[in-house]
Amino acid sequence: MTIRVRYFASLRERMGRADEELVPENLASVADVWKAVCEGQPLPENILCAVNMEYAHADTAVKDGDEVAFFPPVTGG
Amino acid sequence: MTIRVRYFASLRERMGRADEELVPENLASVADVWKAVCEGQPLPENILCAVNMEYAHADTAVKDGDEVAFFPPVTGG
Amino acid sequence: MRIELRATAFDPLAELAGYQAETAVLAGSFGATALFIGTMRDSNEGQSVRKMTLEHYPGMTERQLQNIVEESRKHWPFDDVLVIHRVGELLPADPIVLIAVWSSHRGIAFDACRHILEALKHRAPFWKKEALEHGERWVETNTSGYVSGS
Amino acid sequence: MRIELRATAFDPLAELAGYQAETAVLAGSFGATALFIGTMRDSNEGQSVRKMTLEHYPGMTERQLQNIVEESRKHWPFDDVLVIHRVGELLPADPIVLIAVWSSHRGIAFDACRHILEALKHRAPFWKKEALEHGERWVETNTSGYVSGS
Repeated sequence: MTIRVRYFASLRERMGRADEELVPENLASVADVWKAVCEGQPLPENILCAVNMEYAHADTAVKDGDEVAFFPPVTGG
Repeated sequence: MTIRVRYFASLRERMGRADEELVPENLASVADVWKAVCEGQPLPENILCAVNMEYAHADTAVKDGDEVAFFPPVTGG
Repeated sequence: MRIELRATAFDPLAELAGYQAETAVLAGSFGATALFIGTMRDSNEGQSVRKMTLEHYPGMTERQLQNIVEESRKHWPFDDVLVIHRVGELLPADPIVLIAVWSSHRGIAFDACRHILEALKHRAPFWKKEALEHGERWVETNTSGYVSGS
Repeated sequence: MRIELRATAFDPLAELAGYQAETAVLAGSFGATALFIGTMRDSNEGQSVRKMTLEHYPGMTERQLQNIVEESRKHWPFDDVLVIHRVGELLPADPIVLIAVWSSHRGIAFDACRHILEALKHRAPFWKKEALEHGERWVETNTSGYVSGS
């Protein structure tokens, strides 16, 4: 099993990819996932995150099989 | 010249007429007009009045040629 | 801008489409349209209503609607407005009033639309008489448009 | 109740007419319909905009819209609701969003419609990218929907 990580909008462009899969070793929280994909950086305040399509926080727990998403503030409507 | 007095809705039905004309003798205000058509009664609080199609009060002045209207609270929309 | 009284049934969506087609020059500029459509209910205060007659004060009604719209536009500088209100005989589900406000700012569109509706309910000279199963009655007063505690 | 994403242009008034025809059983009962239509503007922040792309998060967007509508209905117990939101490529004047709320109480219809719009703007995963005369840019944040001092 893996954790699927997804990026949207300007963040997707900055990351240069729309998604990737991580082996969930040492990944207890959303912040850990971000560090794993961003070379140890802390999660920026202006990046929103979701776990399994519900809004989450940096310290929301993640587990094997979860989908974790990162994206900029939303601008619909 | 005269003052034209108009009634609407339930008040029109109670008065038994839609309008009438008054000779403007001793009619200085809306309250005077009401007294003239209602046998000396004071203007009830729940009756609205207008002079020349703008909302008015019991003590709004009236003059020769004016149109004075009395009606119950409005219920449009 | 258009403010109109109608003596016969109207279709609010067709009116809107027609008005927007006439004013198509605005189409890319406004961004936000807030709308209210009031329709006749088939019951009121626990009794079923067969028919309704909307009386008005020709001349004063138009003037008060104009005053309300101009006053709203001073507070909320919207781009355009359409108000249509029925008079005469209505059947259940017939549209009574349409208020449409166009603006580049959604808050302005919403606030102006709501203010025009509330002001109309309190100040525009219209009176509703309901025909019930047995007999008729005048509607005595409009209810509040605001939800307590919200 | 219907919540829908659309990948191609839609006509909000035709959608409303169609939805109301399907749910005609409600016609005499609701009394108040509050509507909001958001359309693409041909300029933003002083620059003219040729085209817009609306990205979304398939699955999460639908779920968040559902959450917003259910939460609103708890606060404002409306009768029915229709929400349609575009995704994909849009041209100036194209409708972006339609929100319609039906209720027997006009305050409930207005408040729920506005709350759904504000919640959607702040929480539904949509992102706008604008194509300008030269180059493209992501819209960074939604403006406030409330008018200061009103």
